[in-house]
Formats: sequence, structure tokens, C-alpha cells
Amino acid sequence: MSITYLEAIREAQAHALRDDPRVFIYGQDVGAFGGAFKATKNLAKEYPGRVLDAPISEDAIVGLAVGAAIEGMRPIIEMQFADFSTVGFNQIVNQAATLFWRTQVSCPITVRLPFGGTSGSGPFHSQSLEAIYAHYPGLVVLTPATVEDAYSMLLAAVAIDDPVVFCEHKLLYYHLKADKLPSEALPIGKARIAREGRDLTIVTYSAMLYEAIDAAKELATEGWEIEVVDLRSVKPLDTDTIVASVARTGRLLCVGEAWPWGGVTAEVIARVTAEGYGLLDAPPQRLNAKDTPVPYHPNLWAAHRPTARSVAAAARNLLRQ
Amino acid sequence: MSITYLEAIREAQAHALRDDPRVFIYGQDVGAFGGAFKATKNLAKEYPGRVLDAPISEDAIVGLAVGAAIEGMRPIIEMQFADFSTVGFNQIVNQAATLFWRTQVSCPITVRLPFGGTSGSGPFHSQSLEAIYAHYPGLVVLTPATVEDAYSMLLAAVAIDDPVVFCEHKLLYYHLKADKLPSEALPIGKARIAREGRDLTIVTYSAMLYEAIDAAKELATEGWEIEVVDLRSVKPLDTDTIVASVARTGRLLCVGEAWPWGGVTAEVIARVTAEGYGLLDAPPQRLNAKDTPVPYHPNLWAAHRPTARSVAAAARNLLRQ
Amino acid sequence: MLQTVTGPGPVGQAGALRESHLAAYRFMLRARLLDEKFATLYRAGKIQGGVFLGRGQEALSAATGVSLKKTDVFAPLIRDAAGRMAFGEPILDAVRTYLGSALGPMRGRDGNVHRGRPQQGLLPMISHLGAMISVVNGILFARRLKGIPGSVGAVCLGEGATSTGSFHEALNQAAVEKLPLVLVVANNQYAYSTPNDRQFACADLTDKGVGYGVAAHAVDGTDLSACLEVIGGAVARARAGHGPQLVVASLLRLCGHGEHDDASYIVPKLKNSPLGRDCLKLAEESLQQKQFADAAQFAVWRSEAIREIEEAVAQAQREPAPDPYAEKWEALSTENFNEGQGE
Amino acid sequence: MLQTVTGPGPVGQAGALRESHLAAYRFMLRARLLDEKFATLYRAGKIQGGVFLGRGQEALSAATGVSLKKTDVFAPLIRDAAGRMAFGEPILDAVRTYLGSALGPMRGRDGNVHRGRPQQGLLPMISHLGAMISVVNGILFARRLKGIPGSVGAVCLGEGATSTGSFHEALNQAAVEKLPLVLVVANNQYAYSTPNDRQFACADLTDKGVGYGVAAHAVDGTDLSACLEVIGGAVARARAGHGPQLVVASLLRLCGHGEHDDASYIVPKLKNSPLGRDCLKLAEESLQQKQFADAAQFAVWRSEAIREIEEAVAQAQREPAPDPYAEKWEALSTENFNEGQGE
Ligand SMILES: Cc1ncc(C[n+]2csc(CCOP(=O)(O)OP(=O)(O)O)c2C)c(N)n1
Ligand SMILES: Cc1ncc(C[n+]2csc(CCOP(=O)(O)OP(=O)(O)O)c2C)c(N)n1
Ligand SMILES: [Mg+2]
Ligand SMILES: [Mg+2]
Repeated sequence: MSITYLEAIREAQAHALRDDPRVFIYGQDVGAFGGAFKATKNLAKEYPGRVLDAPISEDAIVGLAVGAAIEGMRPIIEMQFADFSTVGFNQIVNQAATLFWRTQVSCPITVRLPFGGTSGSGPFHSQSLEAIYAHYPGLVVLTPATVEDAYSMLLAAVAIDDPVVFCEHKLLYYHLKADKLPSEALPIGKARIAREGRDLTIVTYSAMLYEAIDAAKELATEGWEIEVVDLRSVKPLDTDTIVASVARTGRLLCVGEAWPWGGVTAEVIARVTAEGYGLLDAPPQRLNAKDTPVPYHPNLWAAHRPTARSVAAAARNLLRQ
Repeated sequence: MSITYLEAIREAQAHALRDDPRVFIYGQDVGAFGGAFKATKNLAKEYPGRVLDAPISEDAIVGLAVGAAIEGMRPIIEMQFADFSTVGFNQIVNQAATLFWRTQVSCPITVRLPFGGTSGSGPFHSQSLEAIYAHYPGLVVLTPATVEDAYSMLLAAVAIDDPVVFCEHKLLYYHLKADKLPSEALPIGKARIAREGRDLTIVTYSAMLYEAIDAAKELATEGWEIEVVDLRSVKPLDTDTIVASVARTGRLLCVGEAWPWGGVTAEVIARVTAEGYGLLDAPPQRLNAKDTPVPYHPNLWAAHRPTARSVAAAARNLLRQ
Repeated sequence: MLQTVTGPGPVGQAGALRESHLAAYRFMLRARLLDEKFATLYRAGKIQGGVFLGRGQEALSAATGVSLKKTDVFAPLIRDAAGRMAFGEPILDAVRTYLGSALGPMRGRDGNVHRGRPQQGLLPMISHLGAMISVVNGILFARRLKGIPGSVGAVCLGEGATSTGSFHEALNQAAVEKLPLVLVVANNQYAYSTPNDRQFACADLTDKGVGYGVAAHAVDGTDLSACLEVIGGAVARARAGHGPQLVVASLLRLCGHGEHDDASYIVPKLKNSPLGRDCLKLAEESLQQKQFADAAQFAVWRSEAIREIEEAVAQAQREPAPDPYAEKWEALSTENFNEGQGE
Repeated sequence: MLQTVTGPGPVGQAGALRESHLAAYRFMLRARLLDEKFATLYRAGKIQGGVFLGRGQEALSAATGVSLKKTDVFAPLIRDAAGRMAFGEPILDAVRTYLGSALGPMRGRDGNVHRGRPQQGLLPMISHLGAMISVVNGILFARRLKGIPGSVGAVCLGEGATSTGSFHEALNQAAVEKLPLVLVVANNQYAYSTPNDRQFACADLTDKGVGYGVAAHAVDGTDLSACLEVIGGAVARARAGHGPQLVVASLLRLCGHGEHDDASYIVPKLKNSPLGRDCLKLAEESLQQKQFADAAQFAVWRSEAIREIEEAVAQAQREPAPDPYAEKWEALSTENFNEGQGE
């Protein structure tokens, strides 16, 4: 058996629907059609009345989920693309994210954001919005990079009593495969050492993990041992694991697919320099997408985002310092 | 004569309307009423047909401004509170911010955001959203801290060919006064040394400037000379001026009123550590609001945001290292 | 948090009518007096943040509150002191929130009109207009999923808020799901200073109903009997499964947008029109005419209400303010996910 | 970028009618053929990103385009190849954008249906549905401020997009400002896979007009003559100062949502209903019946169009792709405000 990242997301939802009568799914085309990416394939049939097509009304979609959560349900919302969450933005950041703090009534909603760049998708079907949501208090922002995490973290997201923005990378949907679904997982909020090393730490998450690992492999041929940390969750952020890794390597490169200003990479560096300053043997560096919208054309797209090659180049620079 | 920060904003708009027929103002209650804060007082009368009340439709308000900009106008949009820009969000970050890059047609709109905490205003009339807008490519994000800058930077904003998010701090509206309006100003994108010092650099912006300056005064009585940098513009961000200051002081404390995750303070630290690492004699630190919504009650509000006292305490800690 | 002010009255339909009128009137009266108290406290500098009054809108608001069951859902807005009390909100919740008592339902985190108790079906508004409607939809939707029948959700709104995208998306959503939503729009002719002709261009706001496939009902918002009848009817229809109901009440706000505002923009023509009549006075006249109550009775109720309000104020003023050192600075309910970074 | 395909015809009203029919038909035909070419290229793996066709919607789209002047404003959507060409978009703009030529109007930065030339009044859509309407409002509003009279702005939309808050806010805004906006809604019964009964609950989408104070017009979207008449009329009314016009066309999309979609969710009942008829075939029948043109003429036009398309494709395929090294990675037009940080 082999299961893709996308199938894992579908399985997690099936599992949640099966085990928890409070769970329902709401979003555009998620019903009979099974979703734009087929992440809810057959679920409407298997769980009648609990997987429902929504109108093109992102604000009302999220609002409905918050109300249902107040009433004790555990809604899973699918945005057709992360980019469209900007029109449901207010309900996420002001309604869902403030509810518990204001009222002590928790707001267990999961907002699934199919996100990130894919070739040819252009400025409005490629965005990485994890930093936007992480800036607001009251949200948990998850960025699974593996099939196993896609499954276990989505299950965990549904079980969390707080609103979760679940960033699932579209580039990983079909290509990333695992042999089977996991029965155990790291807790939410723990980062993972995806590859061990001692010369430099690359901190990254989601699809960029694979660029980082490829870069590490390339650098291994040059004799460097690169440690790669997969954040898994960008809020909460596991500073301890990062600092411990930097303590071993003395060098830090943060890699993110989002725009540079105030992204995950800036946050990681601000934390490491505050808490683990003495551990660094060289200035911490970051590598992000360029500060423009995500281009449509494959040539431009490939140059807009960090790649194994640009990660390796940045790492080499840093190793030389 | 004495002029407030709010009056300076009104004067800048009057000036822009007078000198440039392409300018008009659109927003809720900005017409005969003169705006919720009176930032457009009398302008509808003085410039008939060019200062118009809008319906409660932030999305359409910004959209209209973008269309007018395409047609060569220079609209100024007033959001009643920055917090409500979340429902006009998509038009700002996806329509306005991408237009030039996609089409080479520039989008000279100015979106005025009365922002920041004031006592008793609570979670939805107090937010600081500069980091949210700065994360997106294609926007200029300005945060004037003085009466002079409120005036000259708003005039500059209207003249800029790109969309500007103009963050004007409500706490400064009435209390901050100057003798007269400036005839010259630093260019947009240049930070200002608001106070010179040699022991530690505090980088801050907007209303926090005054907490930083008060902290510096307090620390001066203890023999410390604190340099205070007023960013003025958070995007573009004047890294050079910051690094030059850190080169003089060896210590960096970043202070912001916004939430911590991925805020201006994280961005500043990430830049300084990348570009001026060797200049630091101690780990760079940051001080932000707490990671919760902005509380209503004055007691809580005062503890939620950084104050001269907490800034001084953080600086003292850092000076000891 | 339930309170009832109706004693056992005459039986039958006439009795029920008398009862609902008297109940609603008493909530109107208390709301008016409570609002006046808040205005006084505001002028004395005792209140932080904005004070928003329902003056002129009490009939509509009270009629909404008394038309609901305590198991229903209610999302009031800034002018709904009357409806809140009618739905069961204790005066003390209002007073504590306005005076910043740590014992209020929002514990100083949110204030004034932003109070509520979601678990009792009373939603605390966020400020973004229109945003509460879909939340009420969600509660009604969830109850349907859970097989809990018969609930209605009422949401109050100003006419200005009908211009928001949230209003549109949520009303359409309710119509598609055929939810028992009652949307009560107080058309008080202004949104802050903005007159209706800068807000919408339809001849009448009830014209919006057909475009959503939603029944729409117009009512004279100054007339308590009419409000009780129309809103009561709308609530009954929603409860009976006829889907969302849109009620549009015409009236005038007899005060500023908030207490900081002198409302000088309200044109005399409107003030002097039937819209400008005081619903509380009209209700008193009508109750006397109907022989449901007399002036002496009004006076008794008034002094009872004043006493209750004064007691609540005195109590709240003795209560502690929130303590920032005892405050948990945590936005998430999952304790270990909260981060203190950046402080 | 203007193109005209109408030769000098017979004079008078009958002549104008013939001319507009033939012009529209030729744009329909070209759009159909262009779409088919894109579908073929897509299947051959020659196109990056989604391919969205207007099959079944060409009559409506072409009628919209031919009803506009070149100085008007047009915001097409994903199914408007016909309307775009009728408004003046060269085939080459479409082909270059779909094939990723660096010489296309979006220079590889945006693709496929996201093309346009704002300075020629042709707006390149962002993806967020409903978001273009207020932008068109802004252009019309600005022209009024500048004293440029007589422009109309046409915006195309699917019925699904009527559920967006943006649609609502913008249509209301246009009504309040009495802007010469023509909103053309293609009710093709589905939004992606979502059928109308999950999208809205009004009996007919034209019922929405009255709630905005906007004139609404229904039209059979499969019937070119009807589309020309109704949209032409709506454009004329908008131009004459009667404020926004809402046109709702009933039809069916005769293809998938995009070329990746087999549209298996479209129920046979609809396919076999009058909505499912092919507007292009109907137009040919009608043109023949009206003796405006005959089959031989159609064949000539068809081969002309094919030749033009093939030439454009051949040209675009020879053109360079965008060069990432020559690319300016700058989102702001103010050169020195661009930052390279974080790279
Ligand atoms: C989305 C949004 N934009 C702006 C505001 C600021 N605001 C608060 S109340 C108000 C006017 C509301 O008018 P209306 O809906 O008619 O209610 P009324 O005050 O007349 O009862 C405005 C514009 C807001 N709360 N939400
Ligand atoms: C705000 C927003 N939400 C979701 C989408 C994703 N999306 C793209 S097209 C589409 C369906 C559109 O249906 P309709 O408006 O009826 O147009 P049609 O495709 O039928 O022509 C959806 C949901 C989007 N583009 N914008
Ligand atoms: Mg009003
Ligand atoms: Mg459709």
C-alpha cells in the first residue's frame, strides 16, 4: 500500500467523521464532488448530511463554523485555495481567534488552507499565508511537511480546542507518498529533526523541507553535515528544538517559501538570537521567496521560491563565514 | 499657533486636495460629518464633490479606490478604524498590491488606518496591523510618530505611485502637538535618530517612540545614554540607519506595540543580525504587546502594551549583559 | 440568568397580549433608565470607551427579546439594552461590563456593548458589522445537525450594516440552509452620520428579501404593539420551519451615535416626522388606552427599575477592577500552546 | 489593440441589426475555436495552469463585448474569450498569455484567463470572485469626477459569484453612486460542481435587482438575438444615466469548470433542457433563417479564424519565455522602495 499526502488528509477527515459525531465538513464543492483537490472524496456519501457544499461566501463559511463550534461541534472548513481565505479573513482573525479569550468559550474549528506555490498557478492560487495568521493571537498554525504529519496533525487539529489554521501544501498533494498511516506522532508544537548534522542547521517547514534536504544531500557530497529541522507547527513554534540544534551546529539558515518581511524565518531568527545568541558562530541567515507576488510562468516561479540550489548556495556562504 | 497630529493629517489632506485635482477622499462619515475622528473636518465643504461618504462596505471602498487610481486619480481612503480594514483586506493585498507588478499600471492609493491602542477601546478598536500589510509585497507601510511626519508623510503618501497603508496612531491624535507644519522632511524610507546615545539602540516607531524616549530619559538619570531610532516607515525599512546606530551602541532593543509573532521587531532583528552581526555586544532583544487581543480595561490595556517602564526594564537587562 | 417581570395575568389570548405588552414595556423602561444612567456615568468620566444608547429603539429591541425563548439564540447590537434584558441578561452584566468590574461576563477583557454569554445563547458582538449573523447561522445549523429542534436565532442590525458583505453572505447562507433566523434591521435613517441615501438605493429595505428568497416584513419601530406582532409573527414563522425572516423597522435614533456625538446631522424634518416619536411615550399612551396599566403603575415600575439600577451600579462600583498581575495573558484555551515570546 | 470584423453593411436599423449579429457571431465562432485550441494544447501538456472555456456561453459574452464602445470599461471573467475579442483584445494577447510568452500583456507574471490591459479599459481579473466590480465602479466614478461623460462599465460574473460579499458591496455602491455599470451574470446552473440550490434560494436571480434599486433584466443566454437586445438595451440605459443594470442570463456551461474537470455532476435533465442547447449552433440557424449569412460564409469565417489562431499560436510558440535573470523582482513602481531583503 502507498498513500499520498492528499489521501492522508482525506483519511484523517474520514477518521474524524467516523470517531467524532461533532465533526462536519463545510466548504465549496466538498460534498458530492469531493472538493477541488478531492480531499473529501466520497466523504459526503459515507457520512450523509455531514459534508456540505457551501456557497461562495468565505466570510459566512467561517462564521458558521464559529457558531457551530460554540454549539459544541468540531467543524472542518475547506478553503478552495488559501488565497481565498483573505475574504474570510475577518471571521478567522477577529471572530474565531478572539472567542476564547473574550468569553472562555473555546472555538475548536479547523480551517484547511491548500497553500503554497505550484508551477503555473500564479499570484492568486499560490500564496503562503502562515505568517499572516501566526501574527494574530488566538490561532494555532500548522504546516505539515510529510504524509504522516498531514494525517496525524489534521487529526490533532480537529481535537484541539482552539481554532487551527491548517496549511497543507498543494505541491505535496500527489507526489509525496508514504507506505502507511502512522499510529503515533510527535505532539503538536514539537519540531522534528528531519536530518541530523553538525555543521549548520537549516530550519524550515512544509514543502521547503525537501529543498532543504536536497541541499543537505548536495552539501554532504562536499563533506558538510547539515542538520534540517522541520518546524511542523509555526505557531506554537518550538524554539527549544531549534536552539538545541543551533547549539550543536553553531550556524543557522532559515528557509521559507513565504514572502520575506516578517515571515517565519524572521520570527525564528529573532527567537534564536534572543535565546541562543552565544551559540552562533556566524550571523543567522534567511532565505525566502522574493518580495513580489508569486509568478505564473514556470521559469519565473522556479526563481521566485527558494530551491535546493539556492538553499545550498546560501548554506555554503554561511559555512564559509 | 499649535497644531495636533490629527490636525496635521487634516491639513495634509486639505493641502493635497488643493494642489492636486486627482485627489479625492472616500470613507464612512468623512463628508459633512468630517470623519469619526474629524480628520476630514470641513473638507467636504471646502472641496465640494471630492470628499464623499461611503456605505459600510470596506471591500468596495478599496476596490473603488483602485479603479479610480487606474483612471489616474489619487484617492485617499479612510478606514474608520484600522481594525475594519480586515473586511477590505482582499482588495488591499490582492487587488491594489498586485496591480503594478501584474500590469505595469501603478496604483497610487492611500489607505489611512487610524490604529493602535487607546484606553478603553478593546479588542476591535485598538489593533496594530502594520506587520500584516508589510508582509505582502506591493505595499508601502508608513507609521509616522510626530506631528511633522504625520503631515509630510501623508503628503508624500499621496504623491507615491504605489499603494500606501498609512498607519496613524489614535493615541497621538489629540495630545501630540507641534508649533507649526514642516516645509521640509526626510524622504520616505529613511529612519530618524530621535535621540542620540551610545550605550544601546532602541528601534521603534509610532506611539511607542514616546515610551522609548521616556525610558531613555529615565535611564539617563542612571547614567546610560540610549539612542532611539524612529523607523517612520516599516516598509521600506531603513536597515542602514539601524545598523549604523547599532555599530555605535553595540546593543539593540526593538519595541513595538503590535503582537510579537512576526512583527516589525522580528523583522528588524533578522536584518540586523544578518547584516550587522559583528556589531552586537549582546543578544538583540524585543519587546512587544502580549500575545492576546488588546484588552478593554485600562488596567489590562496598560499591562498589555510596552510602556516606558517595561522598556526601561528591558533596556536595563540588556545593558547588564 | 433568567428573569421574569410578568406576573400571572388574565388567561387566554387577550391575557397573553396584555402580558407581552407589559413585559416588553417594562424592559423598554428599564433599558431607557439604564441607558440614561450610563450616559450620566459617561459624562461624569466614570466609563471607559464608548457609550451607545438605544433611545427611540427600545420598542423594537424589547419586542425582539420578549419574542424569543430562553433556549433561543440572540445576537444583539449596540442599541439593544432592552432586548438583552428581555432575553434574560441581568442588569448587573451590563453594569459590570460598562464599569469595568472584574466580575462582569467579559472580566475587563472586552467592554460596554461587547458583552454576552455565548453558552446561554447571548452572543457578545465583535465590532465588525454584519459579522454575527453567520455565527448565529452556525449555532442554528449545529442544532439541526444535533437534532435539537425548534430554536430560533435573532440578530439585530442597523440599516447601515446591510451594506456589508457579511450581511449578504450570511443572509444568503441562512436562506440556502433554510435556517430559523430572524434578522431584525433597525432602519434608524442614519449609520453614524451617514444618511440612507448614501447607504442604499432601494425604495425600501424589505425589497431585499425577495432577492434572497426570504420573507420580509416591514414594521413601524416606534409602535410597540406593531413590533410585538410583526416580530412575534416572524419568530413564529421561523420556528415553524419557514426559513429566515427579515424584519425592517422604521424609526429614528433619538440620541447620538454614541454619547460623544450630538447627532446634529439629523435633519429636523425627520425629527418632527412620525419616525421621531418616542416609542416609550407612545407605549405608555397605548398601554393606558388599552387599559393594560395606568400612570401610577408606570411610576411604581420606574422607581423599581431605578432602584435596581442604582443597586447594580453601587455593587459594581464596589467590585474590584481586573488585576493585570493576576491576568492570564493567554489567548488559547490549550494552555501549553500559549507562547510568551517577544515580551 | 482594436480590431473590427464588420465590413460596411446595409444602412439603417435592419443593417445595424445584421451587422451586430454577424459581428457577434464571428466573435463567438473565434472564441469557440480559440477555446478548442487551448483545450488541445492543454491536453498536449503545452499549457501551464488551468484552462477555462466559455463553451455554451459565447452568445452572452460576445453580445456583451459588441455592446460596448472601445472607450468603455470591460471586466471579463474566465469564460469570456468571445467578449474579450469583441471588446478588442487581440487573439495574440490570449495566446501569448496561455503559452507563457514573455511578450504577452502579463509577461509571464500572470497567466491564462488573468490577462488584460487596464489602460485600454480591459481589466485583468484577480481570482477572488466579485472583486472586479468595485474596481470598475472606481473607473466610472473617476471618469465622472473628471467630467468624462458617457462611459459604461461591464462586468461579467457567474451566478456563484453573486454569493460573495464583494458582489453585494459593489452592486450597492454602484446603485448609491448611480454609476453606469452593467453587471452580466451568466447563470450556468453550477459554480464549479455546486448546483444553484446550494448557492441561492431566490426564485430568480433577477429578483436581486429590486433590493439594490437596480433594474434587472432576464435573458435566454443561448439566444444570441435576445442577448444582443437585452444587453444592448442595458448598456444603452446605463449610458443614458439610468444607473446600474443587472442582466441575468440563463444557460448551461457545455464543458467542465476547467479542462481538468469532466463535469459529470451536470444532470442530464439540464443538458437535455433548452438551457443545454449550443448557442453557436442556434446562432448559425438563426442567422441563416434571418438570411444574414449562409453555411458557405460560416465555413469561410471558420477557416479564417482557424488560420488566425494557428498563426498566433505559431508565433507565440516561437517567442521567448520570460527570463528569470532579466526579471525585475520588484513589486513597487517606486524603484527605490523595493527591498531585496530575506533572499
Ligand atoms: C465593518 C465595519 N465598518 C465600520 C464600522 C464602524 N461603525 C460602527 S457603528 C457604524 C454605523 C452603523 O450604522 P447602522 O448599521 O445603521 O447602525 P446604527 O448605529 O444606526 O444603529 C459604523 C460605520 C464597523 N463597526 N464595522
Ligand atoms: C472568493 C472566491 N472563492 C472561491 C473561488 C474558487 N472558485 C473559482 S471559480 C469558482 C466557481 C465559480 O462559479 P460561478 O461564479 O457560477 O462561475 P462559473 O464558473 O459557473 O462560470 C470557485 C468557487 C474564487 N475564485 N474566489
Ligand atoms: Mg442606522
Ligand atoms: Mg456558474
